[in-house]
Amino acid sequence: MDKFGFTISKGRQINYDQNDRRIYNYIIENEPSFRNCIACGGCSGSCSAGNFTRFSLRELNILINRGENDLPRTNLKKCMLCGKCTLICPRGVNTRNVVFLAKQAFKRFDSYAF
Amino acid sequence: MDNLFDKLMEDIRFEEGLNACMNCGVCTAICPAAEFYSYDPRKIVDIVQSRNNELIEDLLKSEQIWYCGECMSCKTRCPRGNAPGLIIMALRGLSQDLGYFTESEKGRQQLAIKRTIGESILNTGYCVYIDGISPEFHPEQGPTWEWVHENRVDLIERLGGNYKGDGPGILRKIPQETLDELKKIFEVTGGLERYEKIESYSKKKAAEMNLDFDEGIDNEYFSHIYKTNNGSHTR
Amino acid sequence: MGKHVVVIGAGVAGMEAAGRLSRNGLEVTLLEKESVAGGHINDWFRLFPDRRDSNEVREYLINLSSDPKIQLKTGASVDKLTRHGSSYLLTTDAGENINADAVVVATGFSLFRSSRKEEYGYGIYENVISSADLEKLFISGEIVISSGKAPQRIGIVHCVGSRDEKVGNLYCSKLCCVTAVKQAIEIKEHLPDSEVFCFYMDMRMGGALYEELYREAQEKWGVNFIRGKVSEASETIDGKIVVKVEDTLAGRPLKMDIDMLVLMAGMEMSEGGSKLAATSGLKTGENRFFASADHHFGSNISNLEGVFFAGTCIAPMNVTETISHARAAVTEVMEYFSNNNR
Amino acid sequence: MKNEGKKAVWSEYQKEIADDKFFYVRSCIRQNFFPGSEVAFLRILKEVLGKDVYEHPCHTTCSGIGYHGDIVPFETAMTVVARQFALMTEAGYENYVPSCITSFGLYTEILDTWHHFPEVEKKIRKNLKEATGREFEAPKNLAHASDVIFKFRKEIAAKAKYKLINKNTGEPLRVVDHIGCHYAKMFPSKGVGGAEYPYVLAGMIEEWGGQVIDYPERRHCCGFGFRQYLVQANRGFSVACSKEKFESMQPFKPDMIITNCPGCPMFLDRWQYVINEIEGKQYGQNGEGIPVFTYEEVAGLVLGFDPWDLGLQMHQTDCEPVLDKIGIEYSPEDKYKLNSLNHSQPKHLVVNV
Repeated sequence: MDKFGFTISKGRQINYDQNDRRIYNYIIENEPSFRNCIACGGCSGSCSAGNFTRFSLRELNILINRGENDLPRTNLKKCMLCGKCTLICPRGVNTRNVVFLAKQAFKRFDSYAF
Repeated sequence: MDNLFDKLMEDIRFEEGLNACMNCGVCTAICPAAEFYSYDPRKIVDIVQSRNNELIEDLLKSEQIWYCGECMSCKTRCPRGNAPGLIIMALRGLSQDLGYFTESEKGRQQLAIKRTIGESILNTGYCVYIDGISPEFHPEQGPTWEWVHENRVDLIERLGGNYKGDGPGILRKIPQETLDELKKIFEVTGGLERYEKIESYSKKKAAEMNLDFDEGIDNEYFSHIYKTNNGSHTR
Repeated sequence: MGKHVVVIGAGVAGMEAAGRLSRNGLEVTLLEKESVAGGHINDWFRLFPDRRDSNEVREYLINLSSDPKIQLKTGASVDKLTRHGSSYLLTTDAGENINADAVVVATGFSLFRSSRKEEYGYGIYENVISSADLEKLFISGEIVISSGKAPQRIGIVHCVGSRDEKVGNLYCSKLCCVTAVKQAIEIKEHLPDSEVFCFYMDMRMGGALYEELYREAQEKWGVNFIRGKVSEASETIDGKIVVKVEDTLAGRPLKMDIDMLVLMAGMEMSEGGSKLAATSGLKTGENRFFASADHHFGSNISNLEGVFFAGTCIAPMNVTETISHARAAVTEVMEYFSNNNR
Repeated sequence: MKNEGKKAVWSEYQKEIADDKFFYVRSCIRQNFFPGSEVAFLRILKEVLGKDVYEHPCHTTCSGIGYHGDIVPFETAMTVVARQFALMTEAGYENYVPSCITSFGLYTEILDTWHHFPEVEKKIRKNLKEATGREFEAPKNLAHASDVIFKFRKEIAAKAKYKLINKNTGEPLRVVDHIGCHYAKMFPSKGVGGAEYPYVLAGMIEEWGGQVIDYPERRHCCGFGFRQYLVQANRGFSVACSKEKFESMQPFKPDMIITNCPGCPMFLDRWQYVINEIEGKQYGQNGEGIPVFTYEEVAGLVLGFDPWDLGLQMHQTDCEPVLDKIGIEYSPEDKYKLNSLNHSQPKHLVVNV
């Protein structure tokens, strides 16, 4: 840094080949309906927590699927488990259980568990 | 308040560069800037096509519009014939016209480009001229460049150049009459006006930021904008 | 009646039309540029949405069009179509002249030539293939890449040559999304341990049982769907394909190594159709397909009296729609003759 | 990789390139960083091929770096370019050959704009007349200098002293080609071979005996990005782009890189040094780095020009490994020789002695 006045930027692409997909795999093993998400946004549109915070279950589903676990790890806490999303999901995803399982999975696989 | 979308439409590159976007992301997928900056050209096009004045104003004041490297890889691929790179150029132009560029760290850098490249064009007739590419400002050029720079008179002669000489040839002196013509072109076409706007808005911003502001590159404000990177651009 | 109809093209539409015309007592000449009848269906292994054997449909069509009143001429394409009084004279590329009281144009579609999307490297990178190539692999019963091994990770690119100004096709080809899902499932049937990724812009599953198939692909087969148009493919030193796409739902660019990339080639006006349009005066529309007289109630009717359209020569259609459209063309022909006889 | 597929693509992008009577326009960056290349271009065209090339002493920058640094408005850039066209017209030439890719891209963009918006061209004509009193004709033929060398690649091969072949193994050298983004990405039909598989450099490599290396990040930008390099705070992005390319090409063991853009060879050359300084990583074989050349430097070497006449001593990444592989004769002690009075050497070499 001192010599040149800058450091070499790191890429921010989703590197699917290197990402950790254990969280995702744990969820689909125990809640197969998680696979049926079509990212319609019905869940996040109706989300009580999403009204006040940057919480989106749709986004969380996608990120966990891709093994991009950093945001979901912290964001999961914002869910109040009210279950509105479960009522709305057109693909019958048991979203409440997905959140439970995701929390479990982070505890199980993650050294930075909450 | 002005309708910013209409103002953008006055730029021919914007008119050329924006057709209906379907958010396919082909531009972002190939964009070198999206790979290293928190930047998504798809979203920029989407904001612009929303014609939402507030969102466009935010954009003009944002860091985002300054991440693009104008490589135009996006233009090659867009299935709707859009050119996000050209849209960015229009946004940057308007941001400078309205003085919004000083609201962002990356935008403020326009003064550095004006002071280096911009003044070089009018003073030498070259975008860059070897005398100004100093090893102090360009340590990344490496030790060989130090030698080149130090020995430029002899080296350019040895290679068959015409350093500061008359007539044609490499690094020749551009005649004063030619420089006068360039300056006149800048005057007639709004180039000088752009330069002056960059200067005056920057001066205002420097005062706001409590930084010394002077001509040339040896002052607090220049040094600040040239070197500052708050590290929040690549998240 | 003794009327004679020439049907140009012996694919699904042409065979269906010929069969129905002969059942109505008409003499039919069925022209086919290839050496056998059947059209694209000959190259397809199974059909969506129920993955039935394509041979079943082909056999139905062959039975239907095997009638003494139908004369099938293969290896014959039409060079010229000119009106003579109330009938038409067709000249084939072999120089044969055929008279027709009415003509059914069933020239079908061509699959988009995938090499035209240069950035995907079809014809350059070994393991980039088209949807049609994959069907051949299904027929052969073995899905392998250039190394002779089975692919572990397969990518499927939607909208290749469709919805794309760069190749001059603004329209949606309509069948590629469901084909992608069908093929993804078939890959998983062959290679249960493989991972399959569909890269799509929109999932256009607007047909009977299509959406259900999409859901099955997710639920039962674990096919992954990533929303983003693939920007480019390239080849690594060990023959893998690197795909660059934006995961638009995550809002970030995504890069992935893939063993085999399958391009969902769209549908275009066939070459034979374009040639016929140029020599006959039949009108074409913006998308280069033949232009019907009316989008809603005249889709079989052309700008030339006595010349009718059947099937995908006017727009992308699936087999079900093609068969219906061909039957509708026959209705138009019958009505044309009965009006003219009055 | 199937070469026939590429040939099919190349055949779709045939570009008309003038044969003689060129109006040559210099590049700002190349005059500073690769003066030997422009000297070599003129030497090859005039002395080796016997062509008429004219350089007007009063031509200037096209203002392209300012334009893409967004400090120069489009209208200004168009009028500066119109002045260059006027010089060509006044000198009686019609075939415009810029040495710079940014310029080439800008000219292409301007001509395309004028084609679609004739009222803009009218306005620029008025601007130019008002500012300088000059009038112009648009070029009849616009070709980048690398297009011209591409056109004469066979003539150059016929007069070649060396081939891009490893003299010890007899194998062709493995050459990475890097095309400047603005060569064809904006207007694929204006580049030899199009945007996806440009043939302009690949054609030279093939003709001169080398083997073209295609690697995953071949089409990626070098990272110049105008403001991204021009301002120190942004250079981390610039170097990261080149790093991505090096990482991607490294498994293919390239012997050299050849480029047709002014900035790219400088960045691909310097960033190897910077990456090594910051991360201790040296690319290339045996820790030697991957030598980077302009197309004129390669043409000159093939024709037997002295490496130090070509200016290869200005490279940060040493070019000698390639010279040795080909078997090019050169005098190591003359590398930094300037004249009888100046015996200086780059500092890092002096320290090592």
